[in-house]
Amino acid sequence: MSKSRALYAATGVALLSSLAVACGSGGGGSGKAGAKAFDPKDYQGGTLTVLNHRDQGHFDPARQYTSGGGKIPTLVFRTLTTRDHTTGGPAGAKPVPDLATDTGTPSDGAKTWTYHLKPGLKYEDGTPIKAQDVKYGIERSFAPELPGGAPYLRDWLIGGESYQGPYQGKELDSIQVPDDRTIVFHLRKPEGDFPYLATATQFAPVPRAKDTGVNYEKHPISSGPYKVVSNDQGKTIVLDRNPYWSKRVDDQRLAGPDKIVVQSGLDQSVINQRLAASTGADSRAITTDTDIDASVLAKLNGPQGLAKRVATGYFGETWYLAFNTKVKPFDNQKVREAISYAVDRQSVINAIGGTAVAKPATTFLPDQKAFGYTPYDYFPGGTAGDPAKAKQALAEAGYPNGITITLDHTTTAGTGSGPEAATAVQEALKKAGITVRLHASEENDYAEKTQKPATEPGLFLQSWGADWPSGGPFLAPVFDGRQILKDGGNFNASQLNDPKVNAEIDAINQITDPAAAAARWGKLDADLGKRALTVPLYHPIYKRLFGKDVTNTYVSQWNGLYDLSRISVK
Amino acid sequence: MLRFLLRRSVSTLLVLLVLSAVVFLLFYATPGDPAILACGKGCDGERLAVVRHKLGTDLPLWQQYWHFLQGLVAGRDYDAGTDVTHCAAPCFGYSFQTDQPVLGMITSRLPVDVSLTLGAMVIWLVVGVGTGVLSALRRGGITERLLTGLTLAGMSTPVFLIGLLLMMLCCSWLGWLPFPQYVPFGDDPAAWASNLVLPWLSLALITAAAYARMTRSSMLETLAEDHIRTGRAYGLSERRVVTGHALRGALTPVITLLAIDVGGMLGGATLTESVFGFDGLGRLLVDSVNHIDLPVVVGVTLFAAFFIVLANAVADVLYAVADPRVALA
Amino acid sequence: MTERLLVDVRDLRVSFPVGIGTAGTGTVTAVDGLSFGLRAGESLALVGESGSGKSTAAFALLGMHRGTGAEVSGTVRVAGTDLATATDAELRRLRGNRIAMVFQDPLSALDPYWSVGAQIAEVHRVHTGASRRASRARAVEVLDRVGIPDAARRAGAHPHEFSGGMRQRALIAMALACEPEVLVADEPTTALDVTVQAQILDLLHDLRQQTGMALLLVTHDLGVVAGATDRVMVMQDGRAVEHGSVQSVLRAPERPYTRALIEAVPRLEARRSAPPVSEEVLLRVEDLHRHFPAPRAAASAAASLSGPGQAPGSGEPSGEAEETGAPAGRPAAPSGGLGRLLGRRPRHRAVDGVTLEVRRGETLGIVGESGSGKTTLGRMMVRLTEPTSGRILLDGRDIAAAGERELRPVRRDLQMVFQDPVSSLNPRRSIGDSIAEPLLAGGTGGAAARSEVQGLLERVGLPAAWYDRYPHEFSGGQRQRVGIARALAVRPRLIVCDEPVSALDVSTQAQVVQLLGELQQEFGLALVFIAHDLAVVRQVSDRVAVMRRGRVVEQGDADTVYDSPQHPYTRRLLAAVPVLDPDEAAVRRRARAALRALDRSEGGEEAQAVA
Amino acid sequence: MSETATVSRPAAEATEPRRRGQVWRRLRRNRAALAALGVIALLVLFALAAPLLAGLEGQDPTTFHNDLVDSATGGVPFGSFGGAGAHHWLGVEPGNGRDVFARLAYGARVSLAVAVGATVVQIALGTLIGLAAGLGNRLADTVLSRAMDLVIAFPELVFAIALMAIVPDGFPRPVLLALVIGVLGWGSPARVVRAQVLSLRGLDYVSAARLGGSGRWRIARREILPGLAGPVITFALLRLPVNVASEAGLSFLGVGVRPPTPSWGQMLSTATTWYEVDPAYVLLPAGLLFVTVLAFTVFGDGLRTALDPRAASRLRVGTRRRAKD
Repeated sequence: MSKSRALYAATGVALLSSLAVACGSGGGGSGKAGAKAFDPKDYQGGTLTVLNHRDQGHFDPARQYTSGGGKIPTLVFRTLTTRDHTTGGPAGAKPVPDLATDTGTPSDGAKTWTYHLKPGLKYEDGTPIKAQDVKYGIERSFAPELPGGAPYLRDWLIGGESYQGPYQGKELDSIQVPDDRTIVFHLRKPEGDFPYLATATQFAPVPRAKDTGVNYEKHPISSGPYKVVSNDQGKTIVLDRNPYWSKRVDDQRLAGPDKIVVQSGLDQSVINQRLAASTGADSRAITTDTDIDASVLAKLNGPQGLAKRVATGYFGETWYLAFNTKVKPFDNQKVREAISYAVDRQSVINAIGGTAVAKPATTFLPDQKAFGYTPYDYFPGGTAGDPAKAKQALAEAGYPNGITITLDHTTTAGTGSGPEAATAVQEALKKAGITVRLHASEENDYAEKTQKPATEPGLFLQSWGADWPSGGPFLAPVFDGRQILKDGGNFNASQLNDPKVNAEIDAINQITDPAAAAARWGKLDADLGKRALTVPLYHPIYKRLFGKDVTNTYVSQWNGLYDLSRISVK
Repeated sequence: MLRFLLRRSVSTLLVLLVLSAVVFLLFYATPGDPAILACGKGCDGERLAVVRHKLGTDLPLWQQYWHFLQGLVAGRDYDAGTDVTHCAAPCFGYSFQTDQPVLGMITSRLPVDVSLTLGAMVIWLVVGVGTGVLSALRRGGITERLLTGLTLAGMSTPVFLIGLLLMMLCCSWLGWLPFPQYVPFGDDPAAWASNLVLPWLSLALITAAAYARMTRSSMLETLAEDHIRTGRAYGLSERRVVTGHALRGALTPVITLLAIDVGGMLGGATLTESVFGFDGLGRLLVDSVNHIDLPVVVGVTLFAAFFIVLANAVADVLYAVADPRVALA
Repeated sequence: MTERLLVDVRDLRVSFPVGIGTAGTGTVTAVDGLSFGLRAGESLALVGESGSGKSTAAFALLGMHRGTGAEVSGTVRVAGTDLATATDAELRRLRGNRIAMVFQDPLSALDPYWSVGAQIAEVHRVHTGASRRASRARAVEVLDRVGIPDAARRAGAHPHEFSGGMRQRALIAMALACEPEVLVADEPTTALDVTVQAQILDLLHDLRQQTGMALLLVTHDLGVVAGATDRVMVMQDGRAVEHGSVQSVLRAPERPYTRALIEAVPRLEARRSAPPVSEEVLLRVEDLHRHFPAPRAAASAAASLSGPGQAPGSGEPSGEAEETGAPAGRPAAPSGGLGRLLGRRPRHRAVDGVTLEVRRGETLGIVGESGSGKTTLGRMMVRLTEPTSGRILLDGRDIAAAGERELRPVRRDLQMVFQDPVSSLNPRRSIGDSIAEPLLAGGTGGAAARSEVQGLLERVGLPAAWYDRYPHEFSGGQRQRVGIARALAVRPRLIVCDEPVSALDVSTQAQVVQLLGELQQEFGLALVFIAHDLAVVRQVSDRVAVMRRGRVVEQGDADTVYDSPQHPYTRRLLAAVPVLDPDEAAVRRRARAALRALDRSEGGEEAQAVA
Repeated sequence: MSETATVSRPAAEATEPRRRGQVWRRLRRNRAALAALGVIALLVLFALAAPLLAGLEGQDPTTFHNDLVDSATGGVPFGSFGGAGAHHWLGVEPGNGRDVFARLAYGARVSLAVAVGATVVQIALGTLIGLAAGLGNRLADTVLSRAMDLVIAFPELVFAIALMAIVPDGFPRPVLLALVIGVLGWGSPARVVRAQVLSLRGLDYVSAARLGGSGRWRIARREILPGLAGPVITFALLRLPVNVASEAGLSFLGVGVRPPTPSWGQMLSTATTWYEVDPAYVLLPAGLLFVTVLAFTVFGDGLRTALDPRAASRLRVGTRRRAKD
């Protein structure tokens, strides 16, 4: 389950993860050539600075949302599996073993998963990592005191829905540890995607003796190449080498820089200015969360050679107009179709930064193979919208003289759910005789409101990103009628509850072959598309600047972030 | 003096008390439930209740307020479920968002505002008072007109505007200075200063205009006073009259204004911080308002108000020190 | 070298540009062809009403007009230096060194931020180049010379810690610091009480005798002249109209203007010639008290600019402030209202147990120096100020504690004429409206009120057609007439006149006093006439009460009080009153010296109230 | 902070005779103030005639022109100076191609209306509360004075942000802005009014009215209120530019008016990302904002000088007279 980046950005919950089709940037002899042509030994040392807009948030493995991917957590928390860091290509979307010897052995029709730990793993204090610690780490994430993690563990593990964490003295029996290096998970139903889930930080080991509850994040015990030296409330985090980590026990991470300093809370334009200027320490800086803005785009091909310092990536994410079919007139498919025809995707894309950072979307699934992308465009409006067809549909719907509707959006500027995008939609619909009133909310308020069926508006801007590169987590939360959550946290905005759709989702979940599953997901998406339950607007393109002395940069397409574990600074 | 301090302390406390109550009330009305935000996705009723209880938002408003006051005076214990944390007085509580102690969040950002304020202060004092004195002495001349025009222009420029333009000019077009980022003084004093030049300038130029104006009118007023005439009538040189007699009287109101301005800025220079992307108290406040992070909002507001009220008291003391006619009672 | 003129002024002309902001739209000639000379040891008084150019002329002696935009022509030579051609440096060497000036308002003339001694020492140092220590010693020396007790300690005090008289002494000490040849005193006693005025004038006289310096005294008060200078020059509209020895000018004035001036000076001997009045008591105050919180001086730029602690509407505290050391005129702003909860400040007893009565149709004069509580008493009589305790009986009914509603019926009986002709009229209402206000408030119709007011205007000597004019179009005397008309509008039985003429020129004073007398006869009014000027009070009063520090020290029939004063304070007051006869003035000066010697032997110079 | 300190000096010279004609004559001699008045008139005209002017240009403030911006570079307008030309006099907005001239004109309406509204609220509240404090009994005065101190001690911007955030979106934003800025800013006008009332209340002509039997409200209405006009008008005029800047600041921070309603502050806020590639888009609203604030400041200043010419006449030596002279 995952959702709008913008919405969660503010809550400080770390972002999703997803597919990878790593496309190298052009930077300093790295990029396309991938890891092979690059000798990290030449680039050991130095300090890497990360300039970020959003806070790192809770630096507790139990409280991170899924893996945090290539961001900071993967440098400190090793998990049972991880995404493939070693390659930048589409193969990067594959889960690979990390702490475990393999990506897991399914049994009982994918309802039981068994893992064995590699030998010789140690924490930053030299004590050995045990399977019990992995179990304890997962148990912690059930504690209500440590909220923030993804709900998959609660939904999948037997007894997970009622387990309240280890602090009340209870263990979760569906995780068994027969010996120090073996861990077995018992699931309620078959989950072929379990190896993907095992990349989440909840699967990082936590030594029970060092657990300080809510204060653990001040000094989490590292199992990765770096340890936390200081953590100023997620604003500034300083990482130093973990002396008990070596490449011998980790084939995924290169850990080039000696030291990594993360500065958060910076203004996005400031980040871009600094990276463009790339002077002093900023020449060894990157950002993991700020896309280039107009000022950079416009001088990309200028004399500064900025074009060489941009890393581009595609993250599985879709921004769309969400309909609540329980609210008139959006219960009328013809109205939804009219809006689909009328939308001007070019305007929306311009509103968030132009063709360099987004491409128009007509399908709900991202246009990447791993998701099972199946092209379709049932209500073609071109890039500028088709007001005539829209008017026609509207007339068919019984509104020959136009209609007035309300569009909800957030107050956060520059995002796909922000006022600019909303205004772009408003303008386009105006041409089709649809008068749009805008209703803005502060983004936390917006999240709360749109995620509760009782308060959900009829039409609003929304996005969905993948927790891992597979069609399941992309479609199920949005279209599975059993996932309509009354108390909040609902992402099935259309409130579709079609037994046939539900059954199809269950059926695909049993497939353990990713390719076969992807084809079925694509088919399901294409079927759903005919119902005009959403108006897909665009898929984002991630373009990020990095300092001139940074090498081996590429944007992970699992989550659209730089992979810090392979980066080097001159 | 002692009585003044006592009286001032009590009234300061009262002001802060009312202020905190107003802030509590105000944010109680804010839409959005901090518990849902803190709890994350897929948070069901039971877990939500636990989080609410942990945050204390399940209690009625007055109880929340009472606990807050208790924490301030005597410290309070936080039961985080996993363990009990004692937050020693003065306890502003823990952030809903990050679970960090509010006091720590505030003190960690304070250096930014202190750096901003003090550096800017030096500039605006020199520029402002200098301009004011000069235009008072050159009264009626072309210099004065020019200075008055500049002063009015300075006063008319919103701080974010001048910051923006300065950055555009110095960093982007001319490339004279790096794009400002805050470097702690302890890390690298030179970098600290060079990064702060533009924020200082934009804060200072605007404030300097107000000071120039004030100094000028206060200087003119003092120059028109009878004792200045006395000085002239007794053969004191113009320089002596100005520096020895007029300036002192003219600067007394400036000193009090200075205390108040500095007090206000220490509590957060929101717009300046915003323009330059500095992470000071102002931004902390704006962020926490956006995130309905009540403990942080209350904490920063009280801190800011405390500076202002304190500055008022300091202004009074300075006034009394500067002006022998004034006694503190 | 007595032949040489120390000060030689020939055909002096001073004119000021008029118009604000841009260059002059015209000029006003303040001094027009003035000539006079002054030798060592000589003394000359420049006398004239306000606007006669006397101060302007005095300032010209120090070259003070240089750089102000004023045009100065003619020659002014001081101690051999031609001020027109002197360089700035020469001018500076002259000022304070060879010619020194004493100003009208000693509080504002001293720098409030510096100690008195330091200011005097600075002047000495600038001119002599003496060491800091030597200048300091000189400052103490001259302070002692002008009669500041404990001068060595007092030199370290700031001006606000001095009483008015002591400040003027300090200023004179500053003038003496470099032993100048010429002393210019510009209205040196105008801001002072009569007893202090006498001391200062005596001091100037003594100093001139001892040092042999020349004295130029600028004053509006002919009475002051008699005892202070040898020669007098009367000025009118920038010109000298009469010039001669004090004896000849005062005894046999040649010009009608001079004569008018002299006649207008109230004389202590002038008695009231009015028919005896009834014994029936109209208003009686018994053991009346009014206490104010002592002025608080914590100023705060941030806090409210005018604290509620200042009793608004009481004229007295500002006068009082001067005596107790708080700077009058500066906003003394208390901060933190909570402070009031934390203990009471000491109380100042403005009126401290006064008992007296006003009879039907009579004039009761109340005299006293500033801070004596006379204004507060007057305001309590008409219930503008609430008494702290005591009784006010109007026709036997106590109105001391009456609320505004209960007071309404008696408001019409008790009216007041105020001192300041500027602030007593609303600048935004026509004078007719201001006079008609009580009628309109009382329910009289607009047309009826208008004709009634027009009648009143004519009665006080103003054209009825001026109904619609605004106060700024009137002179001080005319405004005071308007104020009287307003008081009369409701046909009161008692009018309290609080210093009704003290802000007016002498010639106008007499007219207003006369008008009041006429109206009293015509309307059968009882008047309470409050003034610091003993002569004026005697002129108008049937009975007199003398106030000092909130108490009535002596009261009785006017002639009795004036002719055979019982209380020593009354005696001292009377002795201090200046007289027009130079010989008489000399006699009185000796009498005062004797009285002072007596006081000193009794310990402490009482009149010099020290903070 | 500083603006409160510089304007809160009470006009104690209320007793000085002052005629409208005189003030106007003084004002007329102040060329800068006259020029400022002219600029203000132009600005008001610009705002009032926004639909007309936009119509004249053939544009409106909301229509997108995707063809006029280069999407590949994030939406930089084609052409120089932000795409200015015959059809779009001042160019188009980057990103969406809306007409800058039309938006500036419509934005002027918002900026001026909000500033004027806020000033009216501030002055109305301030006058009411200041009057009540100045004329009320001791308790009322103490309570209200403390309230003034409190309001002035409020970190204003913060409260504005908070208030703007908690009011639901249905409420018209410009009205809300004016109310919020107004409600947070009554402290200093109240102080000025109270001080003025206290000084007026102590004047003899008020005492005379009391003696004449006028009731409290009659006195307040007929004797006190007219005396407040001068200082209050001056205060309002000097406050206006501050409020223009406040509106711009709040919109700059993103809590002001909502798109598509144009506002200068909001345009500036968007412009921050464009200043390197489309400086015109920064300079136009910035210049307009600057000129507006400057014009109001200069005019307010001129009016204050015209109302209080003492400072000008005071310097002359020897002509200053005391009441007793």
